[in-house]
Amino acid sequence: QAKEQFFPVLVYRTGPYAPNGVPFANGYVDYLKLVNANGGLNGVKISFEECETGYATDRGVECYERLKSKGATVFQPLSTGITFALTEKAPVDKIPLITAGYGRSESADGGVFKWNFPLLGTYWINADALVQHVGKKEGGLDKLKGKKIALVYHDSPFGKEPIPVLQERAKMHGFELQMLPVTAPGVEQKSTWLQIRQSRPDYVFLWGWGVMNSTALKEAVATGYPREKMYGVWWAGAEPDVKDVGEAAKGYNAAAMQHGAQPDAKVVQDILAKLHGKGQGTGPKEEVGSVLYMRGMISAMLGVEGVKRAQERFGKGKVMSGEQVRWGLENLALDQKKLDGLGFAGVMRPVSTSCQDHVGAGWVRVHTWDGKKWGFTSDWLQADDMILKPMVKAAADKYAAEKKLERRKPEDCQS
Amino acid sequence: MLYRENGQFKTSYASDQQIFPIAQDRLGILLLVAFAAVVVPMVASEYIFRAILIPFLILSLAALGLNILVGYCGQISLGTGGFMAVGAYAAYNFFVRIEGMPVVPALLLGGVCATVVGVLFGIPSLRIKGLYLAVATLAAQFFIDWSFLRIKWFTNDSASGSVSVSGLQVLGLPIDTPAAKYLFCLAFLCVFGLMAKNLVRGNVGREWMAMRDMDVAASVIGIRPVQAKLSAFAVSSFIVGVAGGLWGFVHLGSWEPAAFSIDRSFQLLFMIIIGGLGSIMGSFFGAAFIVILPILLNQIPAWLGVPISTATASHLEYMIFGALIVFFLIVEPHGLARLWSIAKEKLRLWPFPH
Amino acid sequence: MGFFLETLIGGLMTGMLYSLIALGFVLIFKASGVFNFAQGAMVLLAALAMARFSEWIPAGLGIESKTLGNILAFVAAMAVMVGVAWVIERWVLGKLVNQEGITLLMATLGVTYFLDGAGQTIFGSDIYKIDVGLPKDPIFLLENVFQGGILVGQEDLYAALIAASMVAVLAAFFQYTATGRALRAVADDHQAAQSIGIPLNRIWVIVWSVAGFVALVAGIIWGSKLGVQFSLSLVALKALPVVILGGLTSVPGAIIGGLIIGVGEKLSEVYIGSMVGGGIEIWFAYALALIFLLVRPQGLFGEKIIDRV
Amino acid sequence: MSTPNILLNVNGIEVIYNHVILVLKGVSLQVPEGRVVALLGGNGAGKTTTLRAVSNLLAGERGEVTKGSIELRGERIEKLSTSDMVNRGVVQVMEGRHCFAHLTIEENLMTGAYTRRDGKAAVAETLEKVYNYFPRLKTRRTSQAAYTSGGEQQMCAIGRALMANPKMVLLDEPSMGLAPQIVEEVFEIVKDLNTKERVTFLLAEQNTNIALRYSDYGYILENGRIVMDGEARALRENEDVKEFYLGMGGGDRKSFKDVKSYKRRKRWLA
Amino acid sequence: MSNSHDSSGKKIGDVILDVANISLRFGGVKALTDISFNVREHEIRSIIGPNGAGKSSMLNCINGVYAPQEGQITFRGQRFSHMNRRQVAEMGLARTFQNLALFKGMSVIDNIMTGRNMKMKSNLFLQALRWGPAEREESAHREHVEHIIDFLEIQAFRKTPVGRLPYGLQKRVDLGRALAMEPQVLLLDEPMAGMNVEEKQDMCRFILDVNEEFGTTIVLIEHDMGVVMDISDRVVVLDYGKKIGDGTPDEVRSNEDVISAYLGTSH
Ligand SMILES: Nc1ncnc2c1ncn2[C@@H]1O[C@H](COP(=O)(O)OP(=O)(O)OP(=O)(O)O)[C@@H](O)[C@H]1O
Ligand SMILES: Nc1ncnc2c1ncn2[C@@H]1O[C@H](COP(=O)(O)OP(=O)(O)OP(=O)(O)O)[C@@H](O)[C@H]1O
Ligand SMILES: CC(C)C[C@H](N)C(=O)O
Ligand SMILES: [Mg+2]
Ligand SMILES: [Mg+2]
Repeated sequence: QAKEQFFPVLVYRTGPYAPNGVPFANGYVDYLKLVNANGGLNGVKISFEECETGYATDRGVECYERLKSKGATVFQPLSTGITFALTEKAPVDKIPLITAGYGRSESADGGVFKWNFPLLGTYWINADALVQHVGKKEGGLDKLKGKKIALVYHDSPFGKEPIPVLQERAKMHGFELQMLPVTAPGVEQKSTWLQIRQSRPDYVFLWGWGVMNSTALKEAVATGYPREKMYGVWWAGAEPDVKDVGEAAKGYNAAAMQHGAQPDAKVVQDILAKLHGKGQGTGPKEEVGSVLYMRGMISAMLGVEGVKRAQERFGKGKVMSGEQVRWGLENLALDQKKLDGLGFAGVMRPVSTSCQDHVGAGWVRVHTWDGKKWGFTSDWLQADDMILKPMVKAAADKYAAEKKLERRKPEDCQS
Repeated sequence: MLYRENGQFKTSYASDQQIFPIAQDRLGILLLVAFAAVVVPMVASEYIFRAILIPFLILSLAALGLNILVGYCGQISLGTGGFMAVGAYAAYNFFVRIEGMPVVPALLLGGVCATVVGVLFGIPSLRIKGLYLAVATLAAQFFIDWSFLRIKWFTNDSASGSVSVSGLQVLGLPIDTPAAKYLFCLAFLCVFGLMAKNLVRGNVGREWMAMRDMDVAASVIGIRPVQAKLSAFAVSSFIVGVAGGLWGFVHLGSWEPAAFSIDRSFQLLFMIIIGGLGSIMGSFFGAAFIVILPILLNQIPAWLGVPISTATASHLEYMIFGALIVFFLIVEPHGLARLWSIAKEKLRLWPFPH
Repeated sequence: MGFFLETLIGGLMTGMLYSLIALGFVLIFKASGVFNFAQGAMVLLAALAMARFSEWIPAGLGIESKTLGNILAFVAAMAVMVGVAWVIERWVLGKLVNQEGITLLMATLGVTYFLDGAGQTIFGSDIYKIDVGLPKDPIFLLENVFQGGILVGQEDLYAALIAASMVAVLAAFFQYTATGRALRAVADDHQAAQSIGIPLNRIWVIVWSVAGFVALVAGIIWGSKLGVQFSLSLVALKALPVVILGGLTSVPGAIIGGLIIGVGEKLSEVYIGSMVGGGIEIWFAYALALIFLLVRPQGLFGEKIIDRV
Repeated sequence: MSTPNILLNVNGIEVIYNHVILVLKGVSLQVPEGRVVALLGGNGAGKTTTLRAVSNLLAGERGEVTKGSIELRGERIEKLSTSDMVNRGVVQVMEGRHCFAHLTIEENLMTGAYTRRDGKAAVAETLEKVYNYFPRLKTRRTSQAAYTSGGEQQMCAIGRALMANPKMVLLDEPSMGLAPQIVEEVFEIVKDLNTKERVTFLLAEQNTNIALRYSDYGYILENGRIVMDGEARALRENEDVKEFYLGMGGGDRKSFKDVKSYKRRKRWLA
Repeated sequence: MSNSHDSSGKKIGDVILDVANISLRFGGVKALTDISFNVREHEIRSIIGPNGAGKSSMLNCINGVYAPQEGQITFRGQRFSHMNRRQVAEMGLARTFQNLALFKGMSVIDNIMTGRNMKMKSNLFLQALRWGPAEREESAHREHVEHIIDFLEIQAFRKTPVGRLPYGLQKRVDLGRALAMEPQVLLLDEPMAGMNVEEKQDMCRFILDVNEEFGTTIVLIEHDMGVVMDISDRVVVLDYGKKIGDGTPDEVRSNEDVISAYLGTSH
């Protein structure tokens, strides 16, 4: 029996969120295949199995239990709701969770959340970067005074995540925050947009996922709200969100979790050549390199690199356990050279995690839909740690108190 | 041994009034409970516990509660998810806000809160009937969902609206292993199952059924509609509320209102219809069908080693699941419980047909 | 004031769109006593069929004209819906004659799962586009009276007109034709209807086909508004309060109910919702229906619930 | 076997409900064209079940014919649907009225003409005929059927069947709940249709007395089996029939007041 | 207790139920117009009349299913302008229904047991636990119900769901349920419809037994004139919602109005 490192793949290829879930899943799986095609993890083959969650928490938990018993060593729940549920279970089972760009924002604090890894960014980072960006547009954060920002959000833990940061920023800069929840899945937004038409906010932040995003854009068209003033979370900035709105969505912006749609990236070309070229690709060829496909790929890469890092310490060519992978994730050191080697040049920036910092890098760009494709329209942005750090710490401490957890000791960080 | 009723003469009404008048049935149930309490914990894997047995037990309990309302009293409700949520969040508040509150009383108090809310939303049933009532109860579902999303106090001011509990223990014994959780739920289910069975075969149960079958006639023989209907709402929501508490505390550990969404309400309703309206046993059958079948279907391709994509597999799963629902309804419109009793009836007559 | 009117009109338009879906429920309920849980799935299936055929047919046959492509796609999608009707009669309802309403409802749930699965298997689960040329841009009325005018969605306006005319035709059909009467008879008592020679199987195929047609129209309109993908089937949930408010058995009730719900939920969300944190429209719609039902338990125009000994 | 003038031939049928309840245990009977045949028997004998088997209404009750055959004019009909039967001119009046509750009396009657293809005028004529038979229906024509009295509903059910212009009617307990004169009238109608329009009748009746007066032939069904059959006249004279079905054991009709038997009372007291 | 079968030997008491000037309308339909009659204790009082005359509606007024627009009903000395169902039941009035209003999903035993609901006192918690008193109560009432089942000779069907019983037996169960209430006055709406002579005889025997052994007052609606004339003490005749006759069977039988409206000449 050959040695295999098992990767569980939680996906949603059916249901309301499928249009967004599918490209992500395809990218994720393609990357794993690519790793295998390139010889695996220092000789260890990756085996993987998909499990359909439908973005529903209870099914996600079932998938977790099922795949866990097959030897999973790192989970990516692909839903903030599922992440919340698994956060309780992971420490017991000693399996790390990667929640790249989602999940609980306070889990950035590795001192409390030993098993959570919101790599590359949390919603707080995302929200903070967007505020900075519009601030810049206005000519300085102080110019936000008296302005109004409407937050149209998915009425779920995911949608509520950015609220504390936005409130904090609103207090700091004196802008008004109008909060407009949208009931999941978000197909009915008429009154939301009527309210927007009435209150004429200067910016609309769209914290949506799935069909909610395209619906929001259509309603914006129908009520004549300028798309240029709309900024989406990084889950609201992909092709399925704008595809069937087409031309009308032109000018709409969204945060990019570092990457955008980058069909020219080397890793994408590799996949096209080594997998799709041989008919072993997942999903349609045309979608390879699209935003969510890229995100899936990157997420998979983070998991893979976590395992590889662990192997560096615990033995190359061995199958890693959950605890070992956890260490790998906590000690990620993906410098630019490594990234370039993996084919991610121009896609992302270095990531390095530590015991305290489970994010690794909080870089954000903004990209804009030009009617046909997404293109970057901003410089690199970075969340303001002065603001976020204390918030993260406070929230993590609150969690620790509730759960009667101790902060990790320095020696714990060594293991 | 042979399944025969003959020769078992009842010498008193009390003996005829037993839950399971046939000796073989009594034995069977005893064995089943013994099996569930002793053998299962020894053999089941963690996955079976966590992903199948625990959800099955809890949802059976909720289905049981709902069956009292819908199956016995004839008041279709689509607010079950909401009542479960009330049970869960109320229990949560009792648990975290009152220092040293033990789990079981917290869960029961959660049930009590669900009862209050259930009765409140049951009041329209005095006027509204059938499908109209069913849809109207969605008002409860959505309102409750909304409250837990919006009113921060209920979630102990958690920013995301998601709450979690940990460190459950009963009389000093921690409930942390899957087997412990399983037994904890099993105990609840057995106790409530027994009490529910007692209720439905007693006077209260008959009043409920009378309301369901023909309310005018029921009122003419002196049954008070208000009392009968609201008591059904109360008992049902209590059980449903406790099940909600268990779902949150034991199964999920951490949850958000979406855990008790309208899908859950529908799911529970489907369980009791497929299982058998007006049958305690049916609640279990239905829960098994709806919880376990999709999981099995989902895994069949993997077992067979057929390489089909997840998407195709889950679409197929939907199709097969839908087809099976229709199939079972055609075979027996009154649900699996009835199918079961027909099978028993045949067995009883065997080998002489009819 | 301008804003109030705008919300009002927006509510009315949305209401009409709900009516379109509600109509499907009413139709089947009235004609067979079945509360068709699968209505949402039918809308999705019809929309998926329409969206995909309008890609496939022009591509396959090399048709340039968009109109022709759409027409052919419509015909093909309708054929699919008739097929569905036939299958449902043959394999589901035909075998459940004379069963209780709740059993039939459950059976339609099975159908829902089946259609959801089948539809996505055949037509895919991505997001697709239907473009039948409904104009998307808003128009502004009374610009001289109110600052900024009153915004009305053109697309909504067309949709409302289509919905209204379909309702008018169907209402007349039920009340005034012999077939309409026979359908109502079937809803009352399957067995008695059979006993006087009403062929349930044929009737059901027809009714479900008509419901399929309604679903197709609803699917096209909603689909061109929202894009075609799974969530379209959830719109059915918004039609439920409409159906019960209007009365399960009343075709015109579907319209009136739709208008009341549409207006009620939009006004409440905008005026009350903003005070309590928003997101109230869904439960408000149901609560509104509930309040109406307390006064009239059979809905505004539903047939009185018969309660006799 | 079927001779040309046997319209309906039921041959040793067995009926099972719900896969387990065996109700008919080999029932055979013949109905000659243009005759009135009565099917008699106590509660639960299986009369209704027999009629349902003929009209193919069993499926809805989850019953099925498991043995034997049924022929209409020599054609096997077990596989047909009820509406096929109606199209062949066989209509059943169901026990327990089964009016369409939400439809008015007139709408109920008009639906009865659903299978008619002979034009509006002809249907209107039949409607008039039915109103003539049952004037009470005419006065209640705009009333929803659910809100009419029991007897009115019974008339409506019979009238509705007649609207189809049937060749053969399966009448299940037509007299139930009707006032005595109306009962008499219903049977007069039967006779009328039978003689004038040569409509064949198979009627299940509890009111043995009147049924035998108006029919040509009778079958007595008990416990799912035919226990006796014969010309109506002969049956009326039969001593057993007199005692058990006509209530005239030993000659005259006994007063209902005097039928109390000591044995039963004693049991009640015990 | 009398053992005479003759009505003259039976103790007929005072008026127990008095119906005065009752009018009932449904929209334009006048179901009852100014009806007055009374019922004496221990008697068998029949109501007859053509279809749609208003007989069932009359019963419905008496036990509170319908609320008449005009008139009063006096029952056991208490006067009501419309009756409250529960209260009426508590005061000892029970009825059967023309169109079978049984609880279809329940067994024969359970149907009859529901008739005892007002007499069962133990509360929900006791019942849930089946604690001593609840268990004892259930058994005691069960015993009573078994007597009724024996009496009506439906032992074999005890556990059968009533929906599966043939029509005639369902009527008996309906009667059984009413009897279980141990009523003082029993209203019977066409209890013998759909029965053959033998079964009618049985039914008559049940009715007479109840009447004689327990002195239960009976109000009977029936279309079988043989039965009505044989067993009733007095008869009311309704036609189109109006009272057209009232008296002993013999008086009614010879009343011209009654003959032309209802009995016809053939009788
Ligand atoms: N749907 C059913 N399911 C189960 N058993 C049934 C069903 N219908 C009838 N039966 C049983 O079949 C037997 C015959 O019933 P059927 O109705 O044919 O009698 P019947 O002669 O018409 O009686 P009645 O004069 O009372 O109408 C009865 O014992 C009855 O319990
Ligand atoms: N709820 C109601 N709504 C409208 N009309 C009614 C209602 N109840 C009874 N009626 C009408 O009142 C009249 C009397 O009905 P009722 O049922 O009392 O007649 P009945 O004397 O019992 O006749 P039968 O012998 O046919 O049972 C009928 O014409 C009936 O249609
Ligand atoms: C892909 C998903 C993780 C994004 C989703 N909106 C969530 O955070 O729940
Ligand atoms: Mg019968
Ligand atoms: Mg009557």
